Amino acid sequence: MPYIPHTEHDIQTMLETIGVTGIQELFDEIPKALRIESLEGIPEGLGEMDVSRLMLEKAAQDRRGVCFIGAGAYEHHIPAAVWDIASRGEFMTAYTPYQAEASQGTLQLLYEYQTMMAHLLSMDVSNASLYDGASALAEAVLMAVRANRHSHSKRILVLGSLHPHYLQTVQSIVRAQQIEIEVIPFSAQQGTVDPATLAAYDQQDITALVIPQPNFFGGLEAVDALTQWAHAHKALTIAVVNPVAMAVLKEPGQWGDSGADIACGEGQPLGIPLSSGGPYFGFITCKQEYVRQMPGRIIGCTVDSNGKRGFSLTLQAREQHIRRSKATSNICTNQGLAVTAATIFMSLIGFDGLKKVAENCYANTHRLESLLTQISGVERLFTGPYFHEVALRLPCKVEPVLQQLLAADIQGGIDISPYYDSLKQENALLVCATETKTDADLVYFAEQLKRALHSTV
Amino acid sequence: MPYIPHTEHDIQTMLETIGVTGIQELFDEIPKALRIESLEGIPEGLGEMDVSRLMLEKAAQDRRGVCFIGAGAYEHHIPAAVWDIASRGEFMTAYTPYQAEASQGTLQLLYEYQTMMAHLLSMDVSNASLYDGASALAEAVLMAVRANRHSHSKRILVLGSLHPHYLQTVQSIVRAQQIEIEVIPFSAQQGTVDPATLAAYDQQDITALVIPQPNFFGGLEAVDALTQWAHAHKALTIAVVNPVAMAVLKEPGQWGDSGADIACGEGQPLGIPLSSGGPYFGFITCKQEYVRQMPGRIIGCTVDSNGKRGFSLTLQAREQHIRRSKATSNICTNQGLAVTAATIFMSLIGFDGLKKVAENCYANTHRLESLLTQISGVERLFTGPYFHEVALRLPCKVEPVLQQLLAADIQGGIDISPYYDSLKQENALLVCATETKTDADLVYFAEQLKRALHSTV
Amino acid sequence: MKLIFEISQRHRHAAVQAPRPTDISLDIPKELRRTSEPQWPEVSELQVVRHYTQLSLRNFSIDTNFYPLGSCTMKYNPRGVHKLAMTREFLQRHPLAPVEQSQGFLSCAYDLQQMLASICGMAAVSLTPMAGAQGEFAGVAMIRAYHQDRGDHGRTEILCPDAAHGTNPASAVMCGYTVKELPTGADGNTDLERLKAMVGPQTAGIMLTNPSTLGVFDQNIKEVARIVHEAGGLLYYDGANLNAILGKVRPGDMGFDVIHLNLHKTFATPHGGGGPGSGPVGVSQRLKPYLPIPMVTRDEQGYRWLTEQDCPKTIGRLSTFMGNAGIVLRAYIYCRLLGKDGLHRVGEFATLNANYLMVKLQQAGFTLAYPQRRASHEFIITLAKQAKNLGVNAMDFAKRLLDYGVHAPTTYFPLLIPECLLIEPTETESKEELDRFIDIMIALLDEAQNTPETLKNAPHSLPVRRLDDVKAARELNLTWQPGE
Amino acid sequence: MKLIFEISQRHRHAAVQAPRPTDISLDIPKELRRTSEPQWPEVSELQVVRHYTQLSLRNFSIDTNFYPLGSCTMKYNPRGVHKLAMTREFLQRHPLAPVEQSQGFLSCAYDLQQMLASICGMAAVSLTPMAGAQGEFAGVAMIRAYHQDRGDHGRTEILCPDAAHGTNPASAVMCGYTVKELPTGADGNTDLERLKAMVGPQTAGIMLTNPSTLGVFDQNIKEVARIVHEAGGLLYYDGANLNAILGKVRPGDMGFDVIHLNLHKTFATPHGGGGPGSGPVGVSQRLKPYLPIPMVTRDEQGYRWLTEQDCPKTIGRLSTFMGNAGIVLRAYIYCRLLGKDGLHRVGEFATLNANYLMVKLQQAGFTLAYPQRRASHEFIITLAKQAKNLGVNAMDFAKRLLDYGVHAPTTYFPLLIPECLLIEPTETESKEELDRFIDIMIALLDEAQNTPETLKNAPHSLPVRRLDDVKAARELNLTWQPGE
Ligand SMILES: Cc1ncc(COP(=O)(O)O)c(C=O)c1O
Ligand SMILES: Cc1ncc(COP(=O)(O)O)c(C=O)c1O
Repeated sequence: MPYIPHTEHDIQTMLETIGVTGIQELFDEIPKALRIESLEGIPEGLGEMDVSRLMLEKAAQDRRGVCFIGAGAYEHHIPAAVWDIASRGEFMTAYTPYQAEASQGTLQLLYEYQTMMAHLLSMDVSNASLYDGASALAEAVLMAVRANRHSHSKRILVLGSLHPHYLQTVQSIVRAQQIEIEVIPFSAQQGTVDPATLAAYDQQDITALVIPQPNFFGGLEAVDALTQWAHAHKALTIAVVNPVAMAVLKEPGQWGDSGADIACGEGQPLGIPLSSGGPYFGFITCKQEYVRQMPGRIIGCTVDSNGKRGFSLTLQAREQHIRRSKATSNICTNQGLAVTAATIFMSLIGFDGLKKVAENCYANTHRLESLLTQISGVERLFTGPYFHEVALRLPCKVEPVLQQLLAADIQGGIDISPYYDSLKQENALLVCATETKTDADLVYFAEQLKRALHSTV
Repeated sequence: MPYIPHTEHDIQTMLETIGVTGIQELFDEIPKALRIESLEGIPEGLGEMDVSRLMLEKAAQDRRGVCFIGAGAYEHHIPAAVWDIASRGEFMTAYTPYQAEASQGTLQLLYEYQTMMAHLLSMDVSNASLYDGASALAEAVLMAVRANRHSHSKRILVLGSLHPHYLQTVQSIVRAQQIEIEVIPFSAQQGTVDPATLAAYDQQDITALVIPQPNFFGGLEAVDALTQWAHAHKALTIAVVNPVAMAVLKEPGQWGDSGADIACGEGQPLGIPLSSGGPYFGFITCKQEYVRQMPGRIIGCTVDSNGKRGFSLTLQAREQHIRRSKATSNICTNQGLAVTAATIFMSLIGFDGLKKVAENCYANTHRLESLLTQISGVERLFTGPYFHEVALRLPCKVEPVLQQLLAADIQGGIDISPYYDSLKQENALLVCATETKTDADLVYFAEQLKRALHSTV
Repeated sequence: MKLIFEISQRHRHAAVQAPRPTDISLDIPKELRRTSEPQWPEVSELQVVRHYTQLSLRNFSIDTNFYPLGSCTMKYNPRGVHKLAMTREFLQRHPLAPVEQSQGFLSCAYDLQQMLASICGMAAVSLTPMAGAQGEFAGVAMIRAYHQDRGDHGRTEILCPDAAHGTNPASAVMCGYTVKELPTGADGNTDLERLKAMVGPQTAGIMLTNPSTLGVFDQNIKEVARIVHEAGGLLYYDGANLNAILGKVRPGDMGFDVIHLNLHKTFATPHGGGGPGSGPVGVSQRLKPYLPIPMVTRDEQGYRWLTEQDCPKTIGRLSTFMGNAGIVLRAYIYCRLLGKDGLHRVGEFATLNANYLMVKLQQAGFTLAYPQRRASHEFIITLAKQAKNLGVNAMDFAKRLLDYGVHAPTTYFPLLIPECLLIEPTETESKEELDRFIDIMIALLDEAQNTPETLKNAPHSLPVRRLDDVKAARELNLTWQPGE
Repeated sequence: MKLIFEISQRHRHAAVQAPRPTDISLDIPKELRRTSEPQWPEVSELQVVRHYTQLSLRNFSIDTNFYPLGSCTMKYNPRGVHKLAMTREFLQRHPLAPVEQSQGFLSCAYDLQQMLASICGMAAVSLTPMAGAQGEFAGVAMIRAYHQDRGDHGRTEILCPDAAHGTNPASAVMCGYTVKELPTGADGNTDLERLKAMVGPQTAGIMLTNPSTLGVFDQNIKEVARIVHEAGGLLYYDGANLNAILGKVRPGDMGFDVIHLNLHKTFATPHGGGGPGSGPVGVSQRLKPYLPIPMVTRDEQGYRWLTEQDCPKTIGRLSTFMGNAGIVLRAYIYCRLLGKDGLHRVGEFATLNANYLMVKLQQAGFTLAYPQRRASHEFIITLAKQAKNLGVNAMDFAKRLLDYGVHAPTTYFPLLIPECLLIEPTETESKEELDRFIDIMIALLDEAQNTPETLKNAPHSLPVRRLDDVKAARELNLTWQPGE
């Protein structure tokens, strides 16, 4: 029997011990009317060989050319050692480290992870992960509402240049708690939010301001001015950042005079494969003073009964398994293995390596932009600096162009016009070229885009 | 520096400790004239990302359709757990278990391997691996020459139905030791050797008789009669067998009245991927009385100073590192990791599973044969039973047909005519269908072969 | 063991892993740029490999240990499932890749939606929640959306049994509800009289798991459903215990309106030291419009996404993309491997193992929480007697088990059973392993009587002795600082 | 720990791994069929995973331990190399697949032939030998073929230094030669006078490694080459120590005619608990016709195989296909990763580490075998003094090191140095690791003086204590028997 080790003899002995005549009898407390005899709608089982073949056939349907899509998930080089070590049975098949003495491996690793994230963002403390970037922001918003004692409005301002899926996720998750999300429009010219726009809220009770950096269009927000505004108005600042960009961009802990209060984001760029959107991991960090409002697991360094250093889950009183309905969050299972991989990734790449990754992403996307905007009718949608993603305006509808690029084995970015009323007429294409792209890739993309536009326009 | 951990500071400290001013000075004992300053002919180093891309591009060139080639290497299902566990750093990056106390993992595993192989072949003892099937046979021949005290001729009879590459390998390896290899022709009708043919050698001093089962054409030799003849003439019997076939075919230990004396072969079918021909592993087993003539490493069960069971390399006095020029073989590094995988494979598949594999191979090849021989002009080359490989006669030259099949993504077997003078005119095709082939694969092959013959003849 | 930071050396690095330096200079305004370096480790590749390999050796895991951890379903998750889910093409697929180049993945997701719906007896499934707790959130949010959609605004309460997992009340609160705790009857079933007294026009719904976290099947379930439904509330099923009843009984048939599943318990995703998981939600017909997006549908052109355009009443999006897609793949592969019969057997053998262990432990002198009842896939023993008489509590037993190489059962949960161990052997463990566990438990009982200090000071043979959790919380040290 | 056979249960199995039963009955004559079942384990997949995972934990390995094992070059072999060599398409390629569908693999093999030839200063390379020893066999067989081809039949002897690795004489004998042992001079160089006395018309060749297994570079090498060549013999280079001189000096330039390489030492294949390896052979122009087949060549149509048709004088085939192709791939990938400069640095840092360790150990009071000489990538200390004065021998030091988590250096090899440890740190270990080793060695010296029993009874902390090798050889137990 697949994965069940019982021999006939085992079964008989066990049934005798229990004192029943058959396995069915073990279910005799379930009302008869409810019991089913077999599962409908499930095909017959297959051997591992047949399933392997099936899955390779399916995988072959997903074969793809060069990917220039970013928009929240980024193709980066992942050193082979990362998943080789993370996939060791001792990491992969361990449970949540509630039994600290039997989980020092995972616990120490998570403590190292917390340290790396806190240092990367210049924040005081990090938790041990949330689900993903968008849901991490939702948790950050809930956390800000709990943490900001000066504000009673539960009003959150969000820059309109935030990833639209993040905004939707935040809305789905905080909706029921009477939290109001106000979206600040971005400048149609710059694709970023002009801090002056915030003047409209000068007189209001604002709980927090959410600042993405870089924003959805790859553009760079005026983080210092925005943070200053928030702090001047007793609002907390929530930073949503790309961790790779942190190698070159000012980190949240340095924003404004006193730094962002909470910084979160998507951990995927740190060694996690694209894999259709997950499992990734959300990270969240904050100032020390807010640590008791932090959601999710936190590892602390302590000592054992011999005074030897060890690690264990701490501040558990924040969590659902202790605090139940009064917990800071309902999160329980998080993204442990992804964080394991990310920790190994960060150790391997080092900050120096991360900086080279960031610089190559920057260089490739800028080179791509310059190649593409040499094509007549193609131009930048916004002005201003950007990191590794750029929004372009095409001379015709985006979808048919993308279809043509597909035929040339290019996933040429995404059509972002549908996301914004203000971009509906704009034929807006968002492209990204990470360090994984060669110059030949960029040139090929430009050639094919030219050709596609030629036949479409 | 790739894989070198030294910082500038480390280097300076170390040089000072040594008392030299630069690394170059450490090479000052090498005559100046011999030193080179740099390596020519090697390209610049690449990062892991660039090399990954390069290798995936190369891999894409080797993409292939369905493989019906056998001829000594067989596509079988390999459970995912096999290489997952075998690739654990503790197995993969360990050295040869000379320090037994620090190598009990590998040593116990090898002892289990020896046991499984000995039991599979019904032989008394197994070593811990040789390089591959062909070289294992060469070692078996050398071993037989040492072991057979009754024979002084160093004359070895080999059935002509042996894999031609095995024959060539044996010849290359034993050539210098005045060993004479005599090839017994196979019957043109049966594709096996008629035991009566051996009568010609009745009066001669023969050291050993080499019997492949199944033979190169997939055919089944009369192992009992052949073994009896050998033993009656004081020759040793060397069996060369496919381990998967052993699930259904009589195992060497049962051949004739007293069994084969040495049994060897290719271990690849036991969980080792095709991977262009290696690393595979050769296995060799023998009767207890010949164990001191065995080449290669052997693990023994013993006790530690507390009387606790443990394992260590034993009979090392046979080996080159102790016995040097008088060793039973020059082999040192063997195929440890492949054997690690094979041991896990055998544990997972079990004998019951191995039997199902063998039966499916048999069934698929027989079904394929019946489909192909329904095509006009295609017929069996030989009569008689066969296991999972069968030789066919085509109505035209084989190579162009194979080329056409390639275009339909079929690797349709190999052209064996060039291997034998007697088959030069025969348009002989050797095909194999293991358990990995579905009925649809077989039907597709038949359709495409029909089509190819149609356009070729 | 040293921290990775403590083996770091300035200017060391794993050189091949970084791309070449670029010659382009960054045209980013100075005030937007980073000026300092974080204290990250600077180590070689060998150091990284060795450090994290060594760390891994300081963990218990299914691959190395028996893990009778109640409520967590720590069973063997086939290596084949993992390997196939890690197929290159799947790993490389961008979440926003065009559907034309995604039919392989989409077909798996679609088929899994169908299979899970039929396993649970539900009308439809959305795979997007990223763990059980997010599934709960989604489920309760749908209950809320349903009531609101009907203009039924007075329902402000969710009922949870006192034995419920902590995520249940926490999720209900995230959805804006007040949680009322429902006491369990002495027999482990829902106390129907109390239930009747508690439901009313304020009741939005009830969150249950059945078999419950007490390890017994609530025999009154149909009655519970009737009472709650009649009060206008909906029933939420916490699918964390689905392993117990897979192929035996379907939550939909019991009367549940919405369910979440823990793919990382029942459907072959290993726990990864804390995650990731996946918590798909299934619903009956009436909740279908509210399912979270995206989902996958199929039409003549093939498989495609369902988004807010297709599902105007959806509770919305819960993650940036579609949740933990890789875990979804694993569940699909697992279902195909086991198939109809294999899945059916899971519940049977999980239950057989639990009942065998329960009977044997009782024979060995342990006190069962519900001696009158069958075990489901798990059961509870209480060490209240030992705690009182010998001063050796459930935690001491748990820690001492670690010395024997067995992971501790779940301790002190559910909260209503004092000094309890919640034991779940799962179907993938052999009788020999269970027998070995029984022998160890007997040895522990003996130690408790004769050498109680051995238990109280346990563990003895692990990398660390018992840890000081109080210090950890009091003198918070959450981030290593240079020079520490 | 139990053997896998001891956890077996009749009729248990890992069911998903076997194909379905067939309905075809085997049409094989009864006398050719198997009638009995072997005693194989019958176990579940979880049992297999757990058993072999647990076994793996009873090994030292590079990933977990420092391994200063002389002559073996136990360095870090990049994970990236392994992963890329394990690419699905490479694993699935049948060795007899048509060249049209093999250009990827063939191009790697071809380029590696070229790169290795240029690294060694040789004219051509064949990749087919499956380990160092088979490379030696191939090399000596080529020497033999060369002499025979010239009708020079009187050459019956091969010279090997007394410090040579055991495979050298064993390989020469397999090629039909008599082996003469050449003594080493007191300075570690070849004794030129003795050499002159030993060469003659009977000399087929000499097998050397330089730097030698004594850890020093033979400064007389050009002179040795002249003497042997003048006597009509050829020079064989045992490339096991190539790591020492990679990019610093080329065997071809020293005057060698033929060389084998150990890809599993210098070129990134981990040792796998004993193998596999790969032992390509390189030759100077005059030996080129004799290279073992198959090799890869390139023409207008692309890459293709060279076989006996192309190479009529070849010594022939040494394996069923082309040797350990997967190891060849690894070496290719490693060369591309390190490139020109990276390979050049290997020898430099291997040498730096060895010399540092040598000086520090000498300062710590250990006796060097060649205190006057530079270390190559390895060096020898002799514990003869300790053995004599304290009764603690090299083996005791070796076993005691294991207790400290360090693999023992090579012991009692080369044979001519009494109570020796041959120490090779490799270039991938950090200074901290070397310093830690030095501290441990100092501690051992202290133990040897003060508590010699600690060493003599070592190891103390491993899964087993010192094993009884005599019993193992006397009461041979090589195969587990049921009921044991
Ligand atoms: C009964 C029960 N409900 C809910 C959950 C929450 O699931 P998750 O951890 O996936 O969020 C768990 C898991 O720990 C559980 O055991
Ligand atoms: C100096 C020397 N020569 C030859 C060999 C033999 O190489 P292999 O083990 O690959 O056969 C070795 C390896 O152990 C060696 O160290």
